[in-house]
Amino acid sequence: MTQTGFVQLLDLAAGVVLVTSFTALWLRRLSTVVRVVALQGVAVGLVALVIGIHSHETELVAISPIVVILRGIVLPGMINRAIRSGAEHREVESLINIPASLLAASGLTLLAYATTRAVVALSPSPQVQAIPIGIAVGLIGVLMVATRRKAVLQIIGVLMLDNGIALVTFLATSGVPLAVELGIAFDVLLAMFILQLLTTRIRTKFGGTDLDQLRELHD
Amino acid sequence: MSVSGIAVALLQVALTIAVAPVLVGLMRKIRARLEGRIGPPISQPWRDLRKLLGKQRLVSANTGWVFSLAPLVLIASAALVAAIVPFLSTRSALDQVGDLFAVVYLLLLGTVFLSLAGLDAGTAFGGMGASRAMTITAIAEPTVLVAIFALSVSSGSSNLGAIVSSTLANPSTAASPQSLLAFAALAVVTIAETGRLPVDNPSAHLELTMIHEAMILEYSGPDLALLELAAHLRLVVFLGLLANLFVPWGIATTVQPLHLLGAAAAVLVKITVLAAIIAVVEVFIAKLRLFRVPELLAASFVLAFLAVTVSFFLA
Amino acid sequence: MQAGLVALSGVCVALALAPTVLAEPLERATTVVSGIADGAPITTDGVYLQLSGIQAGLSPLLLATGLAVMMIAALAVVRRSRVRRTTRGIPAWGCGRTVQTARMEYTATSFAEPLQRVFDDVLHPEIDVDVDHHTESRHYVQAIRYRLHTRDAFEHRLYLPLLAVARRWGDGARRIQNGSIHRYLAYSLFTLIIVLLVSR
Amino acid sequence: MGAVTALALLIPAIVAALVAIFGWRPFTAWLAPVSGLVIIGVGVVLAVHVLDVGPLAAFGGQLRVDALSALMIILIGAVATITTTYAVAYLRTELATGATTPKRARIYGVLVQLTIAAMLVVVTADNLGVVWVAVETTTVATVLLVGHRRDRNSVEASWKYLVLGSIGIATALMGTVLVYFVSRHSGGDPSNALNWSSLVERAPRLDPDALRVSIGLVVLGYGTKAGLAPVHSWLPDVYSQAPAPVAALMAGVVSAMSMYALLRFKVVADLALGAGFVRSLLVAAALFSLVAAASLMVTQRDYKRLLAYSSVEHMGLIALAAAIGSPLAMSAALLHMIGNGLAKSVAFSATGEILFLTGTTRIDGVRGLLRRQPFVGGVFALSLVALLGLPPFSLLASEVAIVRAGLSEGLGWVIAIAITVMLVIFTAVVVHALDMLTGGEVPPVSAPDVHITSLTGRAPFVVGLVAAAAIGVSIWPIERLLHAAALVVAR
Repeated sequence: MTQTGFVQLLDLAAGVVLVTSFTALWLRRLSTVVRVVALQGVAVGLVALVIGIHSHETELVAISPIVVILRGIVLPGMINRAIRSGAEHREVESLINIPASLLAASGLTLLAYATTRAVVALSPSPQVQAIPIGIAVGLIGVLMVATRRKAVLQIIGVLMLDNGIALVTFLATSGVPLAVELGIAFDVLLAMFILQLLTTRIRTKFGGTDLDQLRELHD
Repeated sequence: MSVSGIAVALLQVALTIAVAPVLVGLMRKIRARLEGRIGPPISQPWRDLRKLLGKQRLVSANTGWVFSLAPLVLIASAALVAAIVPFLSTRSALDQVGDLFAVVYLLLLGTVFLSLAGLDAGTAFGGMGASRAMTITAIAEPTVLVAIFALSVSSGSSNLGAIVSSTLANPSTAASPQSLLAFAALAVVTIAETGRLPVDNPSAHLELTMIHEAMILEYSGPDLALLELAAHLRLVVFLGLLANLFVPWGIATTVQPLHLLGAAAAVLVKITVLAAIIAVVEVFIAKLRLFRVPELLAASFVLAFLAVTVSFFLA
Repeated sequence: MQAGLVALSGVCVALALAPTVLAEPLERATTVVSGIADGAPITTDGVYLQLSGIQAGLSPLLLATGLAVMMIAALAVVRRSRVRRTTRGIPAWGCGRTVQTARMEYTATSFAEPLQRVFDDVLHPEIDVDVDHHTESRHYVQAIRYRLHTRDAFEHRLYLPLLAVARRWGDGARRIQNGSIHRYLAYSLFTLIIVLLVSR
Repeated sequence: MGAVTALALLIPAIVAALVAIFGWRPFTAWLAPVSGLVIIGVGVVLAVHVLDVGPLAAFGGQLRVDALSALMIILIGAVATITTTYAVAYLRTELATGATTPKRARIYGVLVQLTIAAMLVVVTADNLGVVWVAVETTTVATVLLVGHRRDRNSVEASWKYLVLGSIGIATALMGTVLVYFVSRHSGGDPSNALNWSSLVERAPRLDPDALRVSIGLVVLGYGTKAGLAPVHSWLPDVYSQAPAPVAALMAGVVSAMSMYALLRFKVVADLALGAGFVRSLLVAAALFSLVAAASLMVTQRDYKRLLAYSSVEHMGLIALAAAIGSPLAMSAALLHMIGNGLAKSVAFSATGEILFLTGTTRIDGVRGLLRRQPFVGGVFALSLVALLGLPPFSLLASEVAIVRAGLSEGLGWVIAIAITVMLVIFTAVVVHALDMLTGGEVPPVSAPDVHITSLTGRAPFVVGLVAAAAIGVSIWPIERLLHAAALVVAR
């Protein structure tokens, strides 16, 4: 694995992650958004693989397939099951229109680059220079959660946030200690499972997953 | 609290009790003369008192213990104040016992008990008199306090003896603006508290106008005597206070009998002059409407307040 | 029922006669707060009170005893000179109207009426008088009801407006927590952005 | 000693397993309070050991117990005992009235024990990543507990809790990862770069600018979980919809866990960045919390939400004390955490009983509580007295200490604002409480008149209040521990 090859592959994977987060904001149909996020999960796994191979960290290489399976297949599968169980139409509804959310996303990306300048300056290796992308993806995830009306889209937003953090973890410190890594993965899985469970409960109790109905608990 | 001190005090009380009715008799005589009447002899008040003491005591139906206690409290407070006020000597025995505030509040104690007694009988007149008296006292009280405060500030202490001796020591303060203003304020309050003409007509029994008389309407016999004597005593005490605080010359600064005699004469002259002035003034002015009195007392409060401000700035 | 009243007045009298009982603990309390304590404000030798600031003395004990002695003396004079027994229970003077009913007595309102009239532009009393005339002729009055109500200045001008402001503020603040999850997420997002900007 | 800490962690796990196997039966139900008492015992043993010997590492260096951890274990044990004892009576009433099924009661028992186990991991883990995982586990477990009642409102509350909680906790994870990155690049052994003890050693060598961003994220993340404004919005919904024992557990100690994690990070930040940065963040959060709590309590209509905002207020106070940072302020903060934990758990448990009695959570639906149910009314009143910071409870002592520390550290204006806002809160709570406790006509009782008469049912309330009062009167029993713990986190 030559150095330039590694840098190109790394930038490709990181680029894919960022682009997928923008397209997730841009798309209208729910099922394609899920597929895009699945692709993003796979890209994060690839980043882990590439870094693992390059810096000969067997532990990281071993983890990357788990990441790919978890973030690429298992979690999106859960989200799909949450969508399928609902009969309502599969359109993306949002508080702010698409161009505005894309504009906001780019603003957040700029913010991510601005705030992590000091972090990148600490040790400017190719992985570290890609950290702002991870944080940008995280912020875009938060934006998606904050602006989407449907429960399922909020789950996707949370998943994107976790993908962003996973990316930051692999780029910054080529993975946290194994115990912590597994703990985080397990917790994300659990959180996703409960979110999906709650979505079905909301559908049964409120008749639909539109979150504007959830306004009964107020002061 | 030497024995001689107590003796002087008792002498002072006896003297004032003896003088008070005679003084009122003199004031009535002066008014009569000015109004072209001969008027009753000067000793008439004493005769009235002796007559009343001999009369039967009648207590009306629904009166409580306040009714029978009030006369005693009134005469006791007046007499005690007479003992404290430095008529004869600046270093009287009771100098440390009561200061100016004690004197004022003893007199106030008397007024309060008198109005309570008025209410106690439960008659309409008693209530009316009491409520009017309290209205006037409520407005006059701040004036007294502020005026005294002005006096005690300039002399550095609120003890009567100290004030008198400080005025004696440097006579210029007697003529200073704050003591003049304080004198004027206290004069108005004296007229209000003792129920003289502009505020309340002492000799009138017309229900609409009377304040002091209404409160003692229910009393008879010895109680009435005590109340009358107390009223006279309060008048003398107020006049004595006015005289000695602002015109202290002639007061004895030691306790020898000779000096005391001279002091007694001096204070008698001063009080008689003041009483005469009041009597003459009473002939020429009419009684104020009840709700004009507060304006008069407000004016006196302003005078007292000026006295304090002046005493702070000039002192 | 009067036990409370008697107890409290008893305490007042006791304190009046011997204020120095409280002087010492009060002084210890004030010394804790620096800058206020200036030695013992009230010194006493049991009978006389000496104020440290101004050169004035007072002796409440002696004043009280003097008063009592004078009262007893007056009582003695009056009792000695009394010739006949006191007769009680005679009707009070009603200016010719012999039937004295309780309704003719002064009530608290009527007692305070002159004073209230003197201070009326401070108290702003609400007075309403309604007179029932006799049915036959308007000149004779059957009953007069005089009601006077003074509003408490502080409550009316200070506390009530304050409470109104608090209630309006509380109702306004309800919008913070109006139940919409998007509003809460907006809070989180903006706070995140602000923290990132602040800690750059 | 390592075995003792391991025991502390295993006990709740074993009890959880037993409840999972045998279900919520009388004998398994009573296991939970016993485990709480054992935890307190372990906490005391560890405290004594730590005070004599100093921090001890266990479980291969992964776990580290110092004075602060021991104090926290005792707090967790105390609140756990109170809430699980009440939970026995609570669930018995719910099972009796058919509000819940044995299956759900079993899940309830398991989840509560898992939460307690996770909290113990939070306070004993040395690796800050493990701390994060444990805090996340408490979130996940409590989300399911909040959904215990399965009605519309509790679903809405759980959804908001999980979404807002996930975002908050993810921010904290991002911050933790960046701290890990900064500490790996400051020299030293990369293997324990995320361990708190090693972080404290290498703090001066950490790069300030890079660390500032990560600490900002961490403070925001754990602040959300602790319920500091302006990211507190999930708290009132969750505390008002969760079953009373769960709300008591969460208000008492789960929010304190995030504050504990925040304090750990604050030590590192203060050494590396100086006190200014974290202090300004915490002061802002504290003032926000106090003002938000006051504004929302003034015209509050729901007594559970009233207590929830009281939690926001007390968390704000603890954040204020942490912001001041001096040893006195830190011991005040920890004492306040304990006082708040005890009083809050009793208060929320009492609301459970009030809900059974009156069937409504609205303040104007509850009248004459002291007359109708003297015990519950009395306990509720006393817990509010404690929360208002009146003697003899310990919250008064801690609040006075916070004020004194604030004044001596030159934060006079912050203290002034805080006190005025707390006055507003005091009046608001008193007004609402008096409506409930006294008051004239008694609305018709819709819920069945089931109330705790048994001694075991009443014990947790009394024990909680007595403990809070005992600490308030004389903090002798935990004074040395409190002082040592304060020194761990003070500047």
